[in-house]
Amino acid sequence: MTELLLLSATGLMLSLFLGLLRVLLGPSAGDRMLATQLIGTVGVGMLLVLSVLLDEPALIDVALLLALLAAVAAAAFTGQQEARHD
Amino acid sequence: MINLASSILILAGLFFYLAGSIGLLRLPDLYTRLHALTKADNLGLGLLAAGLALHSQHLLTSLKLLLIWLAVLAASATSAHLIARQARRQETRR
Amino acid sequence: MTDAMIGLVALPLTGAVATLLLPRSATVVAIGAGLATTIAAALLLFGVANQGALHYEMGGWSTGLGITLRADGLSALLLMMTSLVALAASVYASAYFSAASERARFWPLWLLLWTSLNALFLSGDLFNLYVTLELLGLSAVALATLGGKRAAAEAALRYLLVGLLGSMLFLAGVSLIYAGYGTLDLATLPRVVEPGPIAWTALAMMTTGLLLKTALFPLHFWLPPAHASAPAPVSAVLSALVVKAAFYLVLRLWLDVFANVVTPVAANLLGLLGACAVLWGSWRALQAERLKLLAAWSTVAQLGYLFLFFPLLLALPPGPTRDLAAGGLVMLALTHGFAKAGLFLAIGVIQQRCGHDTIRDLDGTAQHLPATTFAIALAGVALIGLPPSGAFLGKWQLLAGAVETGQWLWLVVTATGSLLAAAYIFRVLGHAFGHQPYPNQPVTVAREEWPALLLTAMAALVLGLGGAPVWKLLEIGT
Amino acid sequence: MNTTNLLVFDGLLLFSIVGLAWASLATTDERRSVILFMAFGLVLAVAWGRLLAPDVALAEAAIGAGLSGALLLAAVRKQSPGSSHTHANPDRNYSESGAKVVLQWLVTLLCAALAGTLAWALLHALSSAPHDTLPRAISDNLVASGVSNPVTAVLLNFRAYDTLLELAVLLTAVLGIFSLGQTTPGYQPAGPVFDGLVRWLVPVLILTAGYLLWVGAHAPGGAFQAGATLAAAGVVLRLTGRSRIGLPDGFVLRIIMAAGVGVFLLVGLTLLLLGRPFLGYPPAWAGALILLIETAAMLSIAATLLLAFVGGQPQSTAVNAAANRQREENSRC
Repeated sequence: MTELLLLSATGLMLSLFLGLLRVLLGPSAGDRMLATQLIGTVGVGMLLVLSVLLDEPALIDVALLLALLAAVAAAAFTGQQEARHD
Repeated sequence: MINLASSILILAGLFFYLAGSIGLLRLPDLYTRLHALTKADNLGLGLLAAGLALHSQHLLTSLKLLLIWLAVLAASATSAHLIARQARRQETRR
Repeated sequence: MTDAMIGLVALPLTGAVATLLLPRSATVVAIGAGLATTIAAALLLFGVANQGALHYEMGGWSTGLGITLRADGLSALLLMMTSLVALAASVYASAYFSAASERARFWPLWLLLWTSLNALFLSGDLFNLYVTLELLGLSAVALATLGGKRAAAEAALRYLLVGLLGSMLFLAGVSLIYAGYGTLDLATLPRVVEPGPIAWTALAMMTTGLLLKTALFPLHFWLPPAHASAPAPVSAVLSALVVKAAFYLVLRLWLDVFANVVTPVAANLLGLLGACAVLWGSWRALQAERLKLLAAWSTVAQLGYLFLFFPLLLALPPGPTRDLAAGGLVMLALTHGFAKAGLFLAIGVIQQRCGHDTIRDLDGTAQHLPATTFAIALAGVALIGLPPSGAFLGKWQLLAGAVETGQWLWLVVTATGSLLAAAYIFRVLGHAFGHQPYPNQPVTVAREEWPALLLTAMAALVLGLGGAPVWKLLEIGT
Repeated sequence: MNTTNLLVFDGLLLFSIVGLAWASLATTDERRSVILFMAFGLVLAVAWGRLLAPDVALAEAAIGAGLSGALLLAAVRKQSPGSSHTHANPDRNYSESGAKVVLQWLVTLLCAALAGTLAWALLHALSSAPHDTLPRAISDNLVASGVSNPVTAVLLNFRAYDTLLELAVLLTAVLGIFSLGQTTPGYQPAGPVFDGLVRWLVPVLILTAGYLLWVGAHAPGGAFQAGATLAAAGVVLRLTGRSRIGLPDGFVLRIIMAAGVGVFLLVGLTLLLLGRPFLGYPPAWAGALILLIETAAMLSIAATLLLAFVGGQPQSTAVNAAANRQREENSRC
């Protein structure tokens, strides 16, 4: 099981890097925001895996907070766009 | 038995994560990328969380994992909609 | 007596919360809290004089685990000065701010500033000191912006950034100390600190941060605009107390905590910077066109004198001569605190009554506001260092120490600085006296003029004539 | 488990942190920079989790990934209203004079020298004998502190005085923000989809804040994390055009602002009157008193962060209603 979780953690890291590449490439703000959304989800996944790997249940709380606040960040981004175009 | 099931779920989750990220990078425009992202959010995290919940076998932990998944699901659906609508508006404006 | 230590922090803090919740009666509440705080400071001074150094373990947790408050002769004296200056400035402020909205904004921040000063002088813990520095810096900046003008906002922004940079440097030093020695307690550290990379780097970073906050040449650039554009009672406290608080920490670190780490070369560097501050500050004060700017540049110069003592104190062997010099340093700091606060309040009166503070156009001020002009003259006596001011005693010890250790340079600097101070003070007084008849009453606007008069009299007369107990109190170390 | 197995993961995590930090600073486009910074916050939260510091990870998640992203986006919006193309002027960045470049290099060199000195001293500090007296003292006294989370024990009991003064710092910050004047009217009212998000997100955030506050006694969490989460709920409300952002008016708002310091002082002084040391809780009561103080602190912290987000004193309700009416009329056209 440990090996599997290690593999998932590293795999998620790969996913993170692909997302980062998209953030850097863009080209539009929407693309970047999508990629940030992915990075948030990847971060949540990583924290969940780490919480089992390192035997630290509190990391699940961190993941929960991250998940909720990723929504706030997306809301801030799109809210800003809304305000701009209406 | 449970271990096997949870391993399979975690691996499947990882697969969708990677598929989603590759899609986000390789697909040609915003709308198709949007489609790829939802694979990672919905399926990737969902399967991963399900696998970990099986592994932990605590009710409270499983509930938290479910909540996390639901939060990400709803947030990604909403923001995907908003991002798409915004992109669409910019197109029609041009 | 230890309850007085709690009172010194809790009373102004309670006052701050109360003035925030009761904006209509804020002035009464604030003056009441200020009076109570001053009584606590007096109680603490008597307590230290009678019982020796005091300490209080917060929350009942032993030193090391919890935070310990400490008061020795030096901190008790500075706390007393803080309370007297702040109380006088509070009385003045109650007349200075007329609009209700201004008062509602001013009093909570004012009492928070007072809290931070008291907490700083009482703190016996390095991290706690960092927190008090943050509170001090932030409340001082917020008060400085109350002037409401664009120049004030710009100066305050620079003040904020300088303050943050200083705090960050201080915090970096503190973390280094904790990583190296595993304790933050000021009384434990002198026993464990030893010369080496950790102590050198930590002391250098903390000192640089504090020198920024105390505005020692060449880090003084932010002070004149910030102090000159703040409201008068705020300027008084900024110049008299806030920069002193950072200076007090330099003194504590160099003479107590890191006593076996500092080297004569480093102390000479501080002395040289102090000498530059004395000459440059006095020169700019002489050229200032506005009274407030003159007072602010004079602060830069007066802080320079305090740093001249460092090479002397390091060169003198422990004994009565060194104690006399240390007492002279504290006497000079106290005198400057009272004199500069009084000077800023007096300038505030002139600014409000005459509508400006341009030195060239002061003609006849002596006839309109005799008491205020007298206060400026008294402040001048203290700033120049004429007898019987406390500054005279302080400078006397500075000169005696310079002769004793053969460091003649400081003698020349002190003499030049005093001459320049005499020049800028007499320039103001020369403009202030005109040819109009004097009014029947010397004090024309009581609530505005008395605070300045009392503060400057304290500096020019009381400290000089009755200052002997200061040296006795300073023998009470931690 | 053996942490050396995570070596590859750690290396990649480190690389992504440094890369993101560099990218977000090197970017000239403000909006891209902000998005990169948000990603940086996300990765940093994971890193704190990896370092087994969930308290810090919670704070980083709340502040770094959530609030500061929203704050920075709002700042960028204020700076370039109406258009994202105004600052996309490539010439501006290349027309810098030589002196400025030299100055930049000097500053860089100075920073590098400073960092080098710090690293050198830190190396010495870490290689000197380990000091475990304080950690041992904390674990020895944990039973008497009323909570079982050592971080909360230090913050709210052993070094409660520090926290009291920190709350005073926050109060000062709010008062300073108030002197900046009143806030500008908020955002446009949101569409139905956005409103749907808000309808579930805000209650869940409030519940989470309560959970973090409660859990802080025995696990990572506490007033700061809870306050930041609560503030995030307010930010969401602000984004939907409610410019009161869930904050009350006048007197009640002032009570909330002062609650952290006020309750802390009240507890401390009451104990002093009862013959105990200032802030010296009786062990039997410590848990309850800490929860009381933390609840008040959470409200103050949330209010402070929110007021910092809107950047001024919220407009009074009357003005606000008028503005809303005006806005509705505008949107009808």
